[in-house]
Amino acid sequence: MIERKAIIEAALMAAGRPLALEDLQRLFAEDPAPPDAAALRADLEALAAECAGRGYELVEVASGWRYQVRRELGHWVLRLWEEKPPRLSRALLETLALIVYRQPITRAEIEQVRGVSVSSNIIRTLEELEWIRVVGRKEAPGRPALYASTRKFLDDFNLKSLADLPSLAEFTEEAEVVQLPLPEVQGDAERS
Amino acid sequence: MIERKAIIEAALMAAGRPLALEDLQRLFAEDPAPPDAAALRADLEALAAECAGRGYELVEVASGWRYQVRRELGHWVLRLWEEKPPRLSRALLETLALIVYRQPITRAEIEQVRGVSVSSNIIRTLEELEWIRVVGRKEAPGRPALYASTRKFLDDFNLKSLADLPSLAEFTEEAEVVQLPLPEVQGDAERS
Amino acid sequence: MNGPESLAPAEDVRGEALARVRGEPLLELPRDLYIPPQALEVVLESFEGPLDLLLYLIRRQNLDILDIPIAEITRQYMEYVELMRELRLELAAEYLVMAAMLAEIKSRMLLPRPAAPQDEEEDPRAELIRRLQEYEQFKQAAGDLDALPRVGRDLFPLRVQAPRDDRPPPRPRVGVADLLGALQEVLRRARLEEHHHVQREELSVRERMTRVLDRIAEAEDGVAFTSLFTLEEGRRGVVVTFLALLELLKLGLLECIQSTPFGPIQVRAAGGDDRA
Repeated sequence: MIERKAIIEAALMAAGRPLALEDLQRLFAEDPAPPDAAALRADLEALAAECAGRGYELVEVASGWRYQVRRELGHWVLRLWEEKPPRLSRALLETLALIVYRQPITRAEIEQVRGVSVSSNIIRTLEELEWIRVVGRKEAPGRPALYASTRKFLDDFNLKSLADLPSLAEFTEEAEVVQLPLPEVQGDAERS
Repeated sequence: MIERKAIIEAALMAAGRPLALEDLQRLFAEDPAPPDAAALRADLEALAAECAGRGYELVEVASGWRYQVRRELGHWVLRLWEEKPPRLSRALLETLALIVYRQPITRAEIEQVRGVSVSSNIIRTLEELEWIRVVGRKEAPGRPALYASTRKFLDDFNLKSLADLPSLAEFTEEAEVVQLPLPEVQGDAERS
Repeated sequence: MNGPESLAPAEDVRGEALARVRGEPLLELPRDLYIPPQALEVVLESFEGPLDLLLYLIRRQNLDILDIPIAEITRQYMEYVELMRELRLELAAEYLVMAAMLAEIKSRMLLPRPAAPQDEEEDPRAELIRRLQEYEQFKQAAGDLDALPRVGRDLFPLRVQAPRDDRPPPRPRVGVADLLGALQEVLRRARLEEHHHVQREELSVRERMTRVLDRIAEAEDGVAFTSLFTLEEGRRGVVVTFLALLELLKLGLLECIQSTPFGPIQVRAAGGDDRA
């Protein structure tokens, strides 16, 4: 003999959504003697009482009854979903670099240097990260937004001020300034 | 004091996927005294025992431990959903069987045994179900893909490993040339 | 369905008996091919190919797979193939290939055979039998797989509500070096793409070299590398300045100085104390 309470428990735990009393009644619709609302309610209360000391609890929410992780255990369970920090695309980094080094700058100006258009997504992501913000409008047709870096950007990049930013040349210094770009230039010239 | 067993129970019930011992260990990684595998295994066994008489059971499948509705109650829970689970076509099942029992196998090899071509749809469906995947390329003209079954296939069919698969039936004495994945087949295939 | 009895004894079964079923010689073929047309269509469409159809014909008559009456099975097989054609079912080419194979086996079996029957491999049916057995094995395996309890049909993993995740999303991990690398890449690309345009521009590299030298001459301690670029000139301007700087460095007219590790780079006129 299958216990009705076990069926209700199984249904609530597997449904993936809260179940109303009517949902539960529908489970037993084909029964010769389907349980009435009072009987179901009694089962639910019994099930809720059985949660004592367990990892889950049975609660009533707006759309019905639902099993959920016991509140005190929430932060333990959340460790299952430790998100990895997102990777940033090259396009995003290039856009950020231009905003940081050439601020204030319009989107059109970024596009001019990059040679490709800058997607709205990139601008939005940078704004959501709070690394850039609009600091004004350029006196030009369309009054385009001028972007600049934020204090949060400095914090996240471990900088005290923009003056702490290394220059481009410094980066190339590591690979010996003179050597790095020159051979390429010559190569190009020979080919053409 | 929060009981470790309750945390494990909550995590397993909310994870939405089977959890391996390593997943559970990671939950307690920041503990001053994290439980070792033996302790976790003991907890899991205790939890499995506590399922008696409840609407759910704790089982071990290929990727780890999973709470699921007790087998006998499955058809009750099925009533929660309007749509019935799709039937798998015979063509799909035969293709799956060949991949599972003969892996790694190419599509041409599957077609050879089945005597008909295998539609790309079937392969795609099996890949979308994440039951099969390409594990390599055969050193043959066209370098055809070699298919094998996945861990998700085992999970979804309630299996811990390929060794738990039902053994291939032998229909005659000649069938001994067919490679059987399991040794125990020989016994019940004895005839005359 | 294929019990031990169905393995026919080694005695002659090719005599007048068409086949032996459970040890009993079968003298007459079952005439049970008639199926109502609508049902027939369903049945025909349900075959998974020629091997499946052949197995069906053999199994439905309880024939021994090891000793198929080829002539009769071929006749029945062709009847089905014809029916499929009449019903305009999509007839896979494989069915016709099998028909040809059956016809070939049949004709080989009509050839006179040595008095003493030899090994199994002498039997023209051997390959067909092997394939039928292999196919039947996997047909069975497919059924066995389908009979296993399956998530979504028989098994329902629990989905107890997880707590809401209020944790802030993780920040991307990126450093100043990544930024600088990106900037360098932009400029490198700009240079490569625009190199051939430079000649057409008013801003020639030569002219820019002079201007850069002028600017550096004005400043005693040199100027910041980055300050040499004027964004208002656009991409081409940046490129031209960059090329001018490279030319000047190559010619040894300029040098780059970094006073502190990771400090800003200064560009100044060459010919200081460290040059001979």
